[in-house]
Amino acid sequence: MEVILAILIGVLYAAGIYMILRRSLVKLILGIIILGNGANLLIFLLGRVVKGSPPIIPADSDVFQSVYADPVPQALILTAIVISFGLQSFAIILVKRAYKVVKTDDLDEMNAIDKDS
Amino acid sequence: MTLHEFIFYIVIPILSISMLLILWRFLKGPSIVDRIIALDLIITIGIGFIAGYSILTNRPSFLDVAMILALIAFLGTVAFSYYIQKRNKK
Amino acid sequence: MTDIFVAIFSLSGAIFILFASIGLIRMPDAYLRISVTTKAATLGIGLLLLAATIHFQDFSITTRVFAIILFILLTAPISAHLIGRASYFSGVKLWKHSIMNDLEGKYDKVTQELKSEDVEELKKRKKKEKELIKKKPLK
Amino acid sequence: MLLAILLGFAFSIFLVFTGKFFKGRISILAAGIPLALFVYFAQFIGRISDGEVITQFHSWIPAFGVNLGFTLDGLSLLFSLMITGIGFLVFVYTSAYLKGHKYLDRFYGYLSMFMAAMLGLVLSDNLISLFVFWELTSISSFFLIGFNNTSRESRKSALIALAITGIGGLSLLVGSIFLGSITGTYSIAEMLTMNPEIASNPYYILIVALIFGAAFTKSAQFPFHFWLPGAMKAPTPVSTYLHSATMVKAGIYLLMRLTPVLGDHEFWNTTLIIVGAITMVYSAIHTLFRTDLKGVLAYSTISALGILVFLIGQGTVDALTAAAVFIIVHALYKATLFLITGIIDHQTGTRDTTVLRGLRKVLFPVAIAGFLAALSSAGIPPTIGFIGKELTYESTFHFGNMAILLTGLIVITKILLLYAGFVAGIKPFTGALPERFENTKMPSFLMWLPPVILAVGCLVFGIFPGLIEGSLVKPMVSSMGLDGKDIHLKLFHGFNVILLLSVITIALGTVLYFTLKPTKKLEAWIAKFEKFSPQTIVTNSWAFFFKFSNGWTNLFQNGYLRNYVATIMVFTIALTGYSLFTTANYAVDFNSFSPITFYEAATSLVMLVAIGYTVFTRSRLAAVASMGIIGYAICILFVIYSAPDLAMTQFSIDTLTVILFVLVLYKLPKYLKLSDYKMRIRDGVLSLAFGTIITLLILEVLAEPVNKEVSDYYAANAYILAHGKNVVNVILVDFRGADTMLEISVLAIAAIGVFALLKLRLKKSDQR
Amino acid sequence: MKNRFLSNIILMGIWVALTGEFTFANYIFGFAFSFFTLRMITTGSGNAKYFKILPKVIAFIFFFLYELIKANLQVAYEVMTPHYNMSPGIVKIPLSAKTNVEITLLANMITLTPGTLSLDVSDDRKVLYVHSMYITSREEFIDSIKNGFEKRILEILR
Amino acid sequence: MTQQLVLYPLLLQMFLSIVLMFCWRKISWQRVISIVGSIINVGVSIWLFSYIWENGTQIVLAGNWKPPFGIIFVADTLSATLVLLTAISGLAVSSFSSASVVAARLKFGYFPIFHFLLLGLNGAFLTGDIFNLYVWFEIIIISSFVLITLGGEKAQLEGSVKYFTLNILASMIFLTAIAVLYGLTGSLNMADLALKVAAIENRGLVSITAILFLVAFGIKAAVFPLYFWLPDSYHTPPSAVAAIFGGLLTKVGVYALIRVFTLIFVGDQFIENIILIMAVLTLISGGLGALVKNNLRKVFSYLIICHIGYMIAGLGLFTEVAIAGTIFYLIHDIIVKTNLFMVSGLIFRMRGTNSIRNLGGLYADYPKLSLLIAIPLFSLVGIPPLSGFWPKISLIIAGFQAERWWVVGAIIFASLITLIVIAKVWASVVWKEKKELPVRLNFRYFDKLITIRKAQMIAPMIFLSLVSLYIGFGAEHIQQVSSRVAGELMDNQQYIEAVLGK
Amino acid sequence: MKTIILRTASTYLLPLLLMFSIFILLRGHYSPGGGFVGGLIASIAFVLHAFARGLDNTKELLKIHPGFLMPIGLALAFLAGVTPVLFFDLPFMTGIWYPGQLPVIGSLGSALFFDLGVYLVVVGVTLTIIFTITESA
Ligand code: NA
Ligand code: NA
Repeated sequence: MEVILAILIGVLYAAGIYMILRRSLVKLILGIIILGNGANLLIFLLGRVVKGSPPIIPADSDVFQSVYADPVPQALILTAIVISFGLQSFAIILVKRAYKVVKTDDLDEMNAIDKDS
Repeated sequence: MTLHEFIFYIVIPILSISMLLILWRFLKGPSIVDRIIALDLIITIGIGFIAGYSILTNRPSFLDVAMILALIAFLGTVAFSYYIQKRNKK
Repeated sequence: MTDIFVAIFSLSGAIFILFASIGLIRMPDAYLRISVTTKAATLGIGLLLLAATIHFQDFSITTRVFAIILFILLTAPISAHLIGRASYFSGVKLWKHSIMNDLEGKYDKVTQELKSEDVEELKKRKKKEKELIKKKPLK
Repeated sequence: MLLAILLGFAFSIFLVFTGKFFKGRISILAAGIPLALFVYFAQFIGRISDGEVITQFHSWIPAFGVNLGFTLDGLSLLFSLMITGIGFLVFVYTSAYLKGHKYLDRFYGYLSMFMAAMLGLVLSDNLISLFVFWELTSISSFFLIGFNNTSRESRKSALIALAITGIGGLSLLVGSIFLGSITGTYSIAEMLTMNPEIASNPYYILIVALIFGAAFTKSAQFPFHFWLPGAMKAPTPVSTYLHSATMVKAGIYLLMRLTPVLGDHEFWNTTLIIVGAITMVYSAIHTLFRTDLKGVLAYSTISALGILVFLIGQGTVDALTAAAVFIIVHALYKATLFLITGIIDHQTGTRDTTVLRGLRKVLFPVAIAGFLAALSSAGIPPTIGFIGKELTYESTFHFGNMAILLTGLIVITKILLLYAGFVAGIKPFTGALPERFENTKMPSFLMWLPPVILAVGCLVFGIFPGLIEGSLVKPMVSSMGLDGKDIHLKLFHGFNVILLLSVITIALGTVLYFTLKPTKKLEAWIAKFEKFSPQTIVTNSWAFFFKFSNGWTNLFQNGYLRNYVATIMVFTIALTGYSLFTTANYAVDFNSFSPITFYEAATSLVMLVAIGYTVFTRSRLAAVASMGIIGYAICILFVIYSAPDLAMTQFSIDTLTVILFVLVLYKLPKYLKLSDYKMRIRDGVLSLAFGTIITLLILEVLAEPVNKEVSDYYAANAYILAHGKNVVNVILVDFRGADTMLEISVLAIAAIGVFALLKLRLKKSDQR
Repeated sequence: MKNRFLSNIILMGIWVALTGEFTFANYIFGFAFSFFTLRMITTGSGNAKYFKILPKVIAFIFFFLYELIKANLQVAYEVMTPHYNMSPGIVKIPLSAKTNVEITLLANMITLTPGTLSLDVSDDRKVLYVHSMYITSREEFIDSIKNGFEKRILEILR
Repeated sequence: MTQQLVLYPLLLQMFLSIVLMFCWRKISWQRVISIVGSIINVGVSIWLFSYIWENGTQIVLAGNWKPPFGIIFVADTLSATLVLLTAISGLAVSSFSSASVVAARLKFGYFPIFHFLLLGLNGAFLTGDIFNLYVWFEIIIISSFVLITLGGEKAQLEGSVKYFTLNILASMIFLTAIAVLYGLTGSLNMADLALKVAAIENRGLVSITAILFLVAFGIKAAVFPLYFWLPDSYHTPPSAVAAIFGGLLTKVGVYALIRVFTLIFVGDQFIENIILIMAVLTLISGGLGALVKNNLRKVFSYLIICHIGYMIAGLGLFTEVAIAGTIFYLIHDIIVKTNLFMVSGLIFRMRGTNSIRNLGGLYADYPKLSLLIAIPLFSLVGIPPLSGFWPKISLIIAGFQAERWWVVGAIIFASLITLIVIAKVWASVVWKEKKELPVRLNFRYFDKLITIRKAQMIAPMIFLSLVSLYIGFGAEHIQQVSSRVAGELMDNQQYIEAVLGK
Repeated sequence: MKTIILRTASTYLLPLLLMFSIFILLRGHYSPGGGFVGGLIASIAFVLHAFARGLDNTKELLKIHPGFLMPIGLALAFLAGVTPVLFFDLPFMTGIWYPGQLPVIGSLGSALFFDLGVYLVVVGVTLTIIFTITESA
């Protein structure tokens, strides 16, 4: 299964980059989100995955009695997801505001700054 | 056949197939409403899958995820309807 | 023994879900799709969750699961209602073999108000009323 | 000596803050400084001529080996006296020349800063501190040339001068550092004994070339000479002080100073002779075609500098003696000529040699000074110029097997320079006084006295060469590492070939002066050759370079975000790809992976399809919904692989993001088809390449052994020490709580940002 | 006052059940917590008589479950058989239910039973528009709703 | 008292941010709090620096978990120096902001976010944990996003879209690199990583990870060919923001490069060569860009890029002398670039434009301020003995010793271009006659500001100019610091032992 | 949205969801959940309310601007982290634990206050963002 996940992550990265390379601002943001998902899954997979054993110590004991999933990548991803959320929501609003001010979703049109070199 | 095998070989595959069927509807559309229905349903199936998976792995803590899914999926649908209503307001 | 209950409940839950999914594919218009999926899925999920409570037989888990079921019962129809309504707003057509449509012309396009009577009829009636009022002082 | 240098700097800073209070009286104060310094340095003459070398050492930045080490020997004494002596006269002259000028205080500020820098330069024993002062002279020169800062030409000339001398300065820096690196010291005194080692070092040529770069640019040698005529845009006191008497000689000074360290090597000598020769002849010819007095003087200055380089290149005792004398000669007469040019300009309002005539009638003392300076410049006895010229001919005539050729060149140069000297010093004063100049008034004595003093110097030192022989020339030659015992300066050497050459020079020069009159036509004629001149070549290459810069900058910085991303991706893919394919061992162990179950496959398929749909759909809303499915699939994966906390968070955030999108989207137009087929292919290839690299990288990493030390520690202590059973949560609020603290800060900042982005509207006047 | 107290107790119960810890402290905490929650959200006023209607509620639940399963099977049949047997349409149902809670509950129950879907309530709350899969005649359909769900709901709520 | 000293700058900034958030609309309070807080911060940072100088590297274990298990904060000489410089620049910009940032922006959280940015910078310098570094980076990024968009003008938005995207891209690559590193070693503590990475047998993987870090930090540091976001965005926000960006933001990328490539990924010849090539092209590209631009702030933006090249070159040469040069340059550049962007802000307030073509006459109108402006300008050029000069000695020596002539050539080229560019700027902005521009209605010209605001603008420039003069004339002290830092960096065992004991 | 059904339901969903959110917050140390998800659920409750009954109603209900929750939450989390520094001379973020067990919550310690801070910040952030967007939509 790890191979499939690896391919899936590769696809997420590729899709993210491809969308960032488009001219639409909305696609750009979607691309960033997809790329972020890819990065999160990457951390997850490289921390090695385990099925059906969440890192929660059983109610009746003080330590794990059996195998458990690595909690560190999970904590890292949690942090990363939340941070991405902050950035994404900001980005989405940026799209809105940019559209209102610059009147376009086309990134190629957002070059006025270069005219006054 | 043990319960584990039963869930693994019968219940979860049925759910997985359902998931793929819904995905088909999502892709086909044709209208945005159909996609929203599909999205709503696929999440609902997720709740079912998690219930099945928690039986499969004997880990009740997954049920908490199901709870969150139930709570939040609803909001998504509300938002989409809100959007469609606003969009069609002239 | 419990395993058998679990199996039955989970299997029937899964099957209801499958029905819903097939319904989603097969039904010819959006309203029918909503109609079919809401219930089948709700029932299916309910059964699967019940299977879990039977399996774990733990009070706190049971209450939690019942809370989920309750919540789904509460929200699923509202979702359906919202999507159905939204479909109508976005102009999704009824299946061609539908036999009646009482909703036709009841939504005000501008205010999105929903009248209990036909908007056109209402206008006509109001016109009539106005005419009546106009006529009154003459008498 | 440190104090002497600091005095100048202190005064210039002092002027910045208090200049306003002094107004007119500032000149007296300002001129007092060089005078005091002149007296201070003059008192060392006795000790230096006794062969003493006075050193001073102040630690500055030992970490770099940079110290303020000062050496006062023959060479630096001569330069110090020139700097302070001529400085004094220029300061005095300025007080009248720029009387009442709005920015007189600043002018004095720059001037004294320059003087201090120049003193530091000639006194420094440490190469780096020498460089420091060297750059300060360039910078103060920049400020002085651009003093008339509202004139476009002035600004341009200042920039060109700075650019050229800046190149030289950096060249000096690198040369010094290299020299320091191979000798282990920056002290010139310590390097004196290392000449053979340096000469045999593989980097010798490089170092010498770098030092030459510095000297040639500063001393306006061909082909870097052209900044100097341009620098004549500066007020005349500046031209006098910087561009004839002192700063341009810094390059000469450097060459003289380093002669014992780097000299006596074929490369050194040949290069200097060739460059000096070309410079002196080339610019001497140019003097013929100038009608602006300052232009004539500028080119003759370059020519004189060429002569000096030429002499240093010869490197013999005779040649260096000649150089030493010629420095004095040139300083005296050239300063005089510049100052009188300034007077003429100041009083008549023109410097055009074609109209200036008969001014002796109105500016008699000036005419005397001009006449004496012209004689000295022409090398006519009994001025010191004659001694200088004789020595020059003497050394050149006896220099090796190329002597005849070189002598020919120097004679031609001297003939032309005679012409130049006459044009500048005699022509304006002879003949009938045109009507327009009849009302010309004598300037204040503060203005005419300085050139007269200098001109008298030309005469006095010529008649009594003994005055400078023992006190200045001999110590100077010995400080260049040669034995100066046999030097005897005198006017008459007896009848010999050298005297014959002198006679020829004077005769031909005089003939030239009387036959060739400077005209605009001639000036226009030489201008035709401008397009082959170094200046034009440099200007054109600069234009080309500028165009190239523009192209290069716009090539990368083209304003298109997607091109930026593409460039970054290409870079990343190239490097990682190269590394991956050259070093990876492709040891993927498929047996260690878990088998694929039905639900994993289904979830993966859902995700894959959703990704594809998100990428390719034309509907915005569908793309957002489809992204929701990707998030959902990830959530299910998190459940499958034992991460309930993650699944919860992923799903709730995913939903929230979708909601935000939905709220924002309904105001946006539909997607347009924006990129063409080719672009899509390019981007597709790029992204697939990157995706492939990531996949391969993952497989490589998964084949490596696992280390779970950290997570095992967390697992073991989560409940016992941190009182929690959900290890992920314990990590979040305890083991790695600092991360979480920051994570919520990120959220808060983002929220403020969103709030401001949507609510803040600037007034028109607050915008850029 | 009474209503609030009741809601409070109910919420407390839910809390204790949720946490699964039947300790005194947990009851106190649950009470206190729901007290604050209620205080926070109380803007309008509800009107419910909880204890009288309990038996009716239970009966209603069983009725509902019966309807749910019956109709689900009907839909399943519809979905799984190759031909469509339906005659769908949107029907306007005049409402006897007056309050928001009544209308909402009714609408939701209608939606939850297979084959029917409450689309919307008119702004004057006089009619409910329902989409149904199997309509034979308008009157019959309206009747089935009014005598089925609406009647029972109103019995409970009034 | 000193046990937690390492954290004090962080706690103080966090505290300030929170307090400032509480004073949401009270902008005069915010001004006072920010300035006073920044002064205290300078004090604390000096305390920290002198403590580290006396006692060597200090660590604090957040949560009291022994390394490598918890997050650790490490203050070695480099970190302490950078924290001090951040405090100095921060104080200057805080004062400058109070005067120059319009009230509308201040009412929408300018100051809290400004202090969050400083917090992020300090955190990035002090953390000893690679993932924590990522989080600090995110604090920096999001704060800078908000600051760069605050006001939401057209140019600002266009610039910020690019700034945003490329910085996010960098973060993603950074995260990817961390993932790989964690997958390989199971650790996040940088000292521990140094040990574990050294023990990895598959060097190819290590090399790829290093490249990912290089790209991620390279984007942040604005190195060729990864710098594109910078010239398109730095000229758009208020000058005070540009000042802190110009002074510190790219430097944090440089810091990260230095840290990672002296501690974790050491001795990879391939990477060192890549870094050198990038440095050279950065020097050239930045210089060429500065040469052709006509907007003052764009010129400065390109000069930022250009001068990053010096620091990266030092890192690529990777000798003690070279690293000392890098550190010295870093110290100089932070102060001078901050000052320069404040200068551009001052000029904007004087004339209402930053276009070089339209500027002029400063010399006539503001003779003394012109001289003040001259200090950062010519320090930047490195006219000796001003601050920019000294580090070049180390870099050139290092280049000579390594016989990398092209690196020396690029360093010289960049110096020359800087000289020409600054002289050009001087000639056209300060010298050239004033051009009559249409008067901007309601624009708060410098002359019209009340005295206290004028003072708040000028005082930080004087302050930073004095600091940069000190760096130049007191180069001995700075070089001592730089050499010590270089010594510490070249021997990563020191760091590892300070963190992990042994 | 003008729908009686949603509006009515939201009245009941709000307290229910709020309770859920607290539940999830408090048990985070032992089961999946915690301040972050808890905060999200709480904000979803209010967002839902806002969708159903209009933003003004929800704002009235909240009484303070949701943005104000951010500094409060940050301050709480910061205090939880800084208390050991100020009062115990222990490093930042060191867990301070009340000896013994409490009902529902389990062990009471600074981590809980920290999580509560997270909760408040998340509520503040989410609501600020969504409310602002809705207002300017
Ligand atoms: Na139904
Ligand atoms: Na949690």
